[in-house]
Parts: sequence; C-alpha cells; structure tokens
Amino acid sequence: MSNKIIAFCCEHSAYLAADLAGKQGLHYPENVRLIRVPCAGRVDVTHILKAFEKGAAAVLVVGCEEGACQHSTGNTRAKERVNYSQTLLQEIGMDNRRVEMVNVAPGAPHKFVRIIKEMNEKIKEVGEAK
Amino acid sequence: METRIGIFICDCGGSIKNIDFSTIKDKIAKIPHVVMVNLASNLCLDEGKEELLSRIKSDNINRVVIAACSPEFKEHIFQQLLEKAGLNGHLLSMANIREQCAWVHEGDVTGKALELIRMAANEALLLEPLEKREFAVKEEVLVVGGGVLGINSALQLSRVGLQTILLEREVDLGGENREFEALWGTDMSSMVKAVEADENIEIITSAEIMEIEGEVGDFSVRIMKGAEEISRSFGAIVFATGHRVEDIAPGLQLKDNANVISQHGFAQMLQASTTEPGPKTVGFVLGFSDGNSRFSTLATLNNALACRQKWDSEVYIFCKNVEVDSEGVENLYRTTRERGVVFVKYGDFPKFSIEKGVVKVEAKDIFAGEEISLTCDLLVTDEILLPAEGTEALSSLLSMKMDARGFHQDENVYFYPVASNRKGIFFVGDCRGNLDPNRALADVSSAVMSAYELLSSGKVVAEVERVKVDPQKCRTCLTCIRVCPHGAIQLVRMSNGDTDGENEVAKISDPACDGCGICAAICPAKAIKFEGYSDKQILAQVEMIGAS
Amino acid sequence: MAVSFKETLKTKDFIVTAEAAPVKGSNVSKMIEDIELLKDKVDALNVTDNQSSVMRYPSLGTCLLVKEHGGEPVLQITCRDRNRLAIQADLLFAYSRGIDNVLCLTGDSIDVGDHKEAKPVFDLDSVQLIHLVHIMNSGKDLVGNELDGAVDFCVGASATPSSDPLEPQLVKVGKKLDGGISFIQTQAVYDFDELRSFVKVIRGMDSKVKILAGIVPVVGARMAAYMNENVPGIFVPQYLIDELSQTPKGKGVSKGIEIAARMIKQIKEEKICDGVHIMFIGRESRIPEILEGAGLL
Amino acid sequence: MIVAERKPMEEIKQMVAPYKKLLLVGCGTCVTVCWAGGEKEVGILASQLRLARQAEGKEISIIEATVERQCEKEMVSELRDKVKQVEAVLSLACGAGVQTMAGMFEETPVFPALNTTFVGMPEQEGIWTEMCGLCGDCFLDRTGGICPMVRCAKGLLNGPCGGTRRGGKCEVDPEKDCAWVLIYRRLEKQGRLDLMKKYYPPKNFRAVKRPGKIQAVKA
Repeated sequence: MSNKIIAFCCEHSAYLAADLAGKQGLHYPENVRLIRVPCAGRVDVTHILKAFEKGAAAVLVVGCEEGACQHSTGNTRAKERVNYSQTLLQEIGMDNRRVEMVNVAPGAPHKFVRIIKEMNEKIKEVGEAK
Repeated sequence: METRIGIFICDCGGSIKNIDFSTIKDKIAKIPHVVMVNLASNLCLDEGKEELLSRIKSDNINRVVIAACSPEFKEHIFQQLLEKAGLNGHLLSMANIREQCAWVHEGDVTGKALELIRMAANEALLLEPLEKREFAVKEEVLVVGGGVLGINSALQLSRVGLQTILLEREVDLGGENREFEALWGTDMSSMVKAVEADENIEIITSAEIMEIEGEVGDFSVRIMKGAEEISRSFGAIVFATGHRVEDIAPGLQLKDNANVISQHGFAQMLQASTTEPGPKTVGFVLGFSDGNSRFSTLATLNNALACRQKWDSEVYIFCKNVEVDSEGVENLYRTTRERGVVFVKYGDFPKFSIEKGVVKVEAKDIFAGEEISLTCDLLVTDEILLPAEGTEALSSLLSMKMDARGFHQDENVYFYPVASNRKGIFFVGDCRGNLDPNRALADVSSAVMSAYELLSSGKVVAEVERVKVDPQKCRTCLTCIRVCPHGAIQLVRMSNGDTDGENEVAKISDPACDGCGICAAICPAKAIKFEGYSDKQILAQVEMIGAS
Repeated sequence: MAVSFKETLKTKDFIVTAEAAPVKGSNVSKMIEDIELLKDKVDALNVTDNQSSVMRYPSLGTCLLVKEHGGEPVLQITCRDRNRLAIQADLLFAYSRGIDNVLCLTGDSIDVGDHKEAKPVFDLDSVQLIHLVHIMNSGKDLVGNELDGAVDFCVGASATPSSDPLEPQLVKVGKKLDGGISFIQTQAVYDFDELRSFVKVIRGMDSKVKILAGIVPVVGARMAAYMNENVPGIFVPQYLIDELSQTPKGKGVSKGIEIAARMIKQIKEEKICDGVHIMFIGRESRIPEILEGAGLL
Repeated sequence: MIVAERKPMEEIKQMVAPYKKLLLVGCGTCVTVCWAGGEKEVGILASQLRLARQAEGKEISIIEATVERQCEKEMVSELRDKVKQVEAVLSLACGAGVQTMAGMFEETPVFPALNTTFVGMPEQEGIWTEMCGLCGDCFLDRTGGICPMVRCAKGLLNGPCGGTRRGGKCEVDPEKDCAWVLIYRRLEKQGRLDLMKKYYPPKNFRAVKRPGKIQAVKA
C-alpha cells in the first residue's frame, strides 16, 4: 500500500512555489515527491502511467497559470494530456481523480500547499495504491 | 568506464535540523555505484567547495549528487565547480532536501530525504555530458516597418553598432502617425533625413517579406521589392509594423457628414489650416472603444488644446474616463482644463443627431447632474486601435500566436514587453497593441538592448544537442515541427548512416531551442531525447518512490 | 380508371401529386384507406422508398396496392439500398405489373435512419439511375444485353431550389435534364421568389420539363424551427413562423393546412410552376382539406 | 498514409484475457505517424494492461517492441525470439501488419489492437481526414483533385445530393464540407467547370478484384 503522490513540477512555476513554501515554513504532507521538469509540456502520458505502475497513489502535473507559460502551449498541452490520462485510467477501471493538472504561479506557495493537501484528501476517498 | 557516484550532503550551515544525517549516510553508502558519501555543513562556501573539488578528484568521481538546498539557488555554482574539477557540469544531480523536505515536513523527514537522495542518485547514473558551443550570429538586424518606431529602432541599433536594414511596405518612410508627431516629441522629416544619412542603415521601401526561415542569429529572409527578389540573413528581427484605426462615429455616418471627423482627420485639418476662422464649437467623444484608449485620450487632449490655441474654439470633451496613466498625460489633462476645455463625464452614452447640418449632442453630466444639449460645428470621434493589415499572415509566417485582440506578441508575461516565443524576434509599440508614445519608445529601447545583447559578441553559446532527434528513429511525421512553440525544429536532409541515400528528418536547432521538451513528450516514435529530462531520467526518479 | 401520369403531364394545366408513405409492418389497411381516399383527388400517388432511411413496407409493394385500387402510382427508387442488379430487377417487375412512373433519387444517408449500421450501397447515383432507366426503355440492360420485353417508364427527378450554394446543385439538375426527365419535383419550398428564379433557370435549360413544387404543410412554429435546423435544403421563412406561433394551441394542423392551401392557390394563380407535390407524411387523410382550400376539388 | 485508431480498451482486454505473457508490437510507419501504433503508443498500452492486471490482482508480463514496417516479412522476422517467449501477440499495426505477423507466427495467436480506418492525410497536428477509398479506378482527374468517393458521404459521382446544408456543408455531418461544393469551387477556380457538367456513367467497382493482387511488371 502506498499513498505517494508524484508531482511533476514545472521549474518556472510550481517548483519555485514549492521552494517558497519551504522558505516560508509552510507545512504539507510528506508523501509527495516532486520531480522537476522544464515545462509541464514535457510530461507525457507514459510518465503518468509509469508513475502508477511504480506504485503512486496519485499524480499531479503542476504548471504555470494559463496564459503565462514560458513555452506558450506547454501548460495547455499538459492539461490535454492529463485529460487523456484520465480517460486511459477510466478505461481500465481506475479512478480518474488520481491524476490532475493544476496551475500554480511561481509566487503562490499557499496554493501549492493547498493542492497537495487536497490531493491527499482525495487519496483518502479513492484509496491508496495497491 | 565505471560509473562512480559521489554523494555530498549539506546541512546548510545547520539550518537543516530535523534530518538524521548519519542514518542517511549509512544507508546511501550501500547504493550501487556510490563510492563515497560526504557530510558537509557549508558546501557552497569556500571550504565546502574546496572539499568538493578535492574529493571529486581524489575519489575519481564521475557523477555528483548534491543533497542540499534547492537547485534553483546554487545548481549553477556547483556545475561550475564540477567543470573546475575537470568534470562536465551536467553530470550533477541535486536532491532538494531543504526547501522541499526539511523545512516543510514534520514526522519522518529523514525517510523522505533518503528517498530524495536515492531519486537523485538513480538519475545521476543516467546523466551524460553536455558540451557547450558557440554559434556564430549575423550582426545585422532587420527592422520591419518604416514608421516612427521603426526609424527609431534603426537609429538606435545603428548607434550601438549593429548593421540594420529598414524595410517599409509603402513608397516612403514615415508611417501612419505623421499627423501626431508632436505626441512623439519627434520631428519626422529630420528623423527620415538622419536615417537616410546613416551609414549603418540600409533602407528598402515598397517591399514586403515573403518568407522567413532559420533561427536566432541566422534568419534567412526573402523580400520582394516589386519583381526584384532580395534574400538576406539577419541575426535578429524587430517588427514595428504598426496598427490601423477604425473610427467610431456613434450612431452617425462618418463618411456622409462633413461635420463629423476622425481624430486623425482633425489633426490633419489642424496642420493644414492657416488663417481662416476655425470651427466655433468643437465636440470630442471618448470612451466608445473598449480596448486600449490611451492613444485616443492623448490625441484628444492634444487636439483639443491645439484647437483652443489656434482658433479659440469652444471645446467640449464627452468622456467616460480619461486615461492619464501615461507619462505626462496628467499634466496635459490639467493644462487642457486650465485652458478652458470643458469635460463632460457621461454615464450612459450620449445621443448624437444631426439637425440641419449641425451635430447635436445630448448627454447627462454625472458630476453636475444636469442634462446637456450642445450643438457643435464639428464632432471629432473616438478611434479604435486595431492590428495592422497582414498581422495574421505574418504571424502564420512566423508560426506565432496572436493575442486575444489579434496583435502580435501574445499576452504572455514571459515575453513581456517585446520578446516573443521565438528567440531573436521582437515586437515593438502598436503592433503589439501598445500605443502610448512613451511606452512604445521604451519598447524600442528594450528591443535594441535585447538585440545588442544577443548579437554584439558575434556569437551565442548553447548546449549542443541537449534536445536531440535520433535520425534513425525519426519517422518524419512532422509532429514536433508543428508543435514546437519556438520554431526551433526544421526538416533537414541527412545522409543515412553509411549509405549515400538522403533521408528527410527533423532537426532541432540548438540556439533556437528553449528546452521545454514538448516535442520529446509528443513524439509518437519516441525519437527525441532531452538530456537531463529524458524519459529514462524522469522514470529513474519515479522508480525510487517507496524504494527506501 | 386513372389517367396515366404520362398523359396527365402532357395535357393538364396544373398537376397535383401526393406523397404516400408506406407503413412499418405488414398491416396495409391504413394505406389502402389513404389510397381509396386520394386516388381520384390527385393525379398520382408518389410512394416513398424507405424514406429517411427508415425501413418500411416497400415502395414497389405499395405501388402495387395503388394500382390494384385504381390509382396512378409513381415508384420512388433510391440508390441507397440496392445495387444496379437489384434496381434493374425491380424496374422490370414494376413495369410488368403496370407501374410505369419512376422518380429517381439518390436517397437519404443511412446515418439519418433507424438502421445506422447498415452498409450504404450507392452503387449508382441519381443521374446514373436516370440514364439506366432510359437504357432499359430502349430495350437493353445496363451492360447492353437485350431485354425480352422492353419497358417504357416516365422518369422524374428531384431538386432543391434553396440549396446554398445553389450552383453545384444546378449543375446536377442540368445533368438530370440531360439524362431525360419528364418532371421535377422539388424539395419543400416556402419562398416563392426563390422558386421563381429556380424555375427560370430550369426553363432555360429545358423548356418542356414539368416542375412540381414540393409542399410540406408546417403545423407549428416548433416544427418550422426544427426543420430549419435539421432538415437540409428546407428553409421556412420568418413570417410563416410568426404566423404559426400566433396560432392557438391545437389549431396548428388546420393552420398548416390553411397555409399550404394558400400557397398552392398562389402557385396556380400566378402560374409559378406546373403543379405541386404535396407531402403530408402521417396525415395523408387530411390532404383533401388542402386540395379543397386551394380550390382544387 | 494508412490511418488507424486504437480499439476500445474493453475489447483489447477481453482478447488478451487468457494470456499472461504478451508481446506488444508497434509499427514504425503509417500508424506511428498517425499516433496510433508507434513506440509511444505501445508504451501506453503496455502500461495500461499492466495496471489493469495489477488492479485485478493477476500477473502479466509484457515485452514491448516496434518494427519499422509490420507489413514486411523480413522486418517482422526480427521478432522471432521475442514471439517464442510469449503466449500471444498484440499488434499495433494496420490490418496488413497484423496479418503479416499472424502469417509469420502461425502457432501464436496475434490480436489486433487497432482499428484500421482509412487512407488519409493530417489536416493539422493530431487531426487526420480520409482522402482515398482505394477503389483502384482513380477519378481525381475529373474532380479537381478531390475524391467524391470518400469525401462525399454517399460517394456520388455526378454532383451533390439534395441535402447540402447551408454554407456548403454535408447533409450527414454539418462539421464537414460537401465534397461536391469543394469540387465545384476548385474547378471554377481552374476554369474547368465543364468537367463537372459532364455525365459520368456508373463506376467500375470491381477495378480491384478481391483479394487484390498486383504483379509489378517493371522488374
């Protein structure tokens, strides 16, 4: 059983927000593992599915706010891919709430902490990974 | 060669208190390929750096893992250290055990730190060196648009020593805003003379861009001047292609009425007239357009003032808001009031009608609370700022998005103010929807500075093949070319292994690539590898969850 | 005994035909009632062929019923459900039983019907079908074999005057005229200006062909809106919708009948075209009211 | 290019339900280009199958491979060793690829993971449209290079049906253009409308005798 959350974090936004959370001493559950990516658009469906295969209970893709992606379309593509991943999970009978795309600005540590906490609550609903 | 990982753990001067470092040290020493683990207190200070340097050398380390603060702060410093130790700077993997672990968690912080280090170590195993290379750039800039901003750009580029070609679609330089040169604080004819006399500037008029290929430092541009084709290469391109205006004559037919005139038309009239008596009563309307009305406001205030001075007319400005947030406009507004211009602030739009050739305006002044009915000899209408003709075509030529209003440069904060999603391409002033003279001139300076930074050394430095298409695996499906937000991927002919045949495959330009990895994620053949963020390297981290 | 439709087309000033839609099932009693009711009031009964791609009693079978009960049938044949062999066989059978009018249609798409997974045939298109009938009229089959016993069909086709864009549609109608048709029956029309200019264009291509305007009574504002939205090639103008929406509840059908009668009257009086084809599917028994209102009974 | 799309997961799951060892084979040609059966899609499907079995508490082992062209015996034969290790093969290729695989390894069941849909071209990134119906009797010279056999919902050869929707859209799908309106406009542009006015007799639908076979005489 695992309650691990894999959070793919854009290094221009979410990763910085997480650092800021650290600097401000905000607390959030320790079961999240951040993986730094150059843009949410780097994250592919295969990464998300592999994370579940390796025992993640949930996957977050965290990118820049819409309209503020350094790579123009990275965050919107990521959103589409996450939607697609949700379909793929659904097809095999998994709860598609386990994967989510969230937009967090670099200066928004509270939002970052909130989404981790929310995902944690969601895991309580959908169950840990087997 | 054997992979030898050295792991350096830092407690950041004691600021990491809730991690049991000795437990960690014992556990990670057992990870395959880890040949040494070092505990330090200040890895980023001189003594720490010394230690790092000497241990890399003494232990023959070829992959370095640093568990400390966020890589966002010190990664580049540590990379330089690796280089100093004779290792490629890219062979470094960092575990963020401070900001994203010790400082945000309670409970089993040591366990998590251990897992983060395992993730970094597992990734380090797969790291490959990345070389940096200098790419020569053309120290020549193309400025598109021969209006006030284009001319300014060319003059400033010349001043910083960059060769410039100034391209204008029309026969003459000058652009659309000749009537308003006072607003720009410039004298167009002397500017045109200056640009014509400048040895660094070549002027091509009556010409249009047909094609732009290549990337930052080396854009090849095909220009048609009549039947003549001009092909040139540029290091950077500055677009100052301007805007067009549409007159908003509220409820009135502008064309059919000699007594209703546009802002530009009125400015021309002011310039042309000499002694004849001007209109006795002049009304201006403002606030009928929803977009950026700064220029409209400025033009109105200027015209109103000029009209007081020249003809001593009675002047009324019907407005919803006066946007005075540009430099000097507050002052101008006060002066206008002081000189007797009457402002009528309306809530609901006024009614306009024409009776016997005279324009009648009925409005309710929401400050005075009274209904005002005014007949004026001349009504000067609001204008709306719209993208210039050809904006869409140019955008598609450059594979760029337009913003919601159809202007260049998108609304993306990362590109603000003048940069674009393609390196080396800049948009200044009204072609990106900004027609506030002071700000537009600031745009010019920004673009000139950026071009200077980019080109003045004659080269750009970029990592070689950080994102790379494997020509053997590429199916030439063009997906990456279609999705690259930076226009950095092109189809090239490449000889296939040891045969003489030539294959067409996708190739990523190192200087133009901005390293987002969108292509690597979307490639259906998995032919694109992003060193540092490759599938394997990402999955190597994923694999480690729960491994401790 | 009914007058042959071929004869009617030649001699009558104002031609009136009505559409007869077969039932879904083998109980033909209602169809027989309708046939009995209408056979002497209209010049021909025009029987649909799996209309709207909904499987029904066959057009051919219904035409036989019309014939047996003393009416003049027009056999509709679509290209959707039969290949060139089946179509020729059906034509031979029809002619052998005295059915000698055929309306050549492409047919609605399978996708609009009730058997959406069926294989659409479309071995021929409507223009080719017209040509085929003429080849058979000349005593041969499609590949040139002699027929033992020729046929002699009177051939009609359809057209859509309100197509947008109209030009490609006109090219197709031109090909149908070239193929040789005696009558055109149009998709439902409501706009007479449009109809007039359409008739003018057709007359320019072929002065002899009889043009029957399609009349579909609209029995409510909602039906009109639905048709505008969903039935390609039909456009009910706003003034009719307004008129219908002011009609009290329950009076929709009689209003629709009234409007249809008014339209037919106008077409006849102003000689806009050569006749009308009334399509009042499911309410065939009320067609006489329309005819009465139009002064045709 | 041949365009395909993945079968519904439920269907795939049922096909491979009895097997514990599977080989998933992608094809590096058409179906890679149309995002249906390249290396990436093989990875996604493999992940999904593993996760599905995991959830059911059943085991599965999957080998992933992609060959350059699955419709070539020589290229498929590279997989011989891998096929020996599994109980069944799931092929992410077009029908030709699946059958080549199945013919090469007759002892092992080979299942299709894709539905082969049509021959088409990418309209834009990620969207493919049907262009050719493989009729063996090309008609494009008469229609301005627009095939009415597949781009007209009814495959009409002599002009549009009466159902064209407002603005020249197809009766069947208002999202799609009426092929005959497109043909009209293109021929008009080329001054060749006389081509459309000509009568075209019934088409030879047996230009290719099934099963199709072509002997090249050039060699």
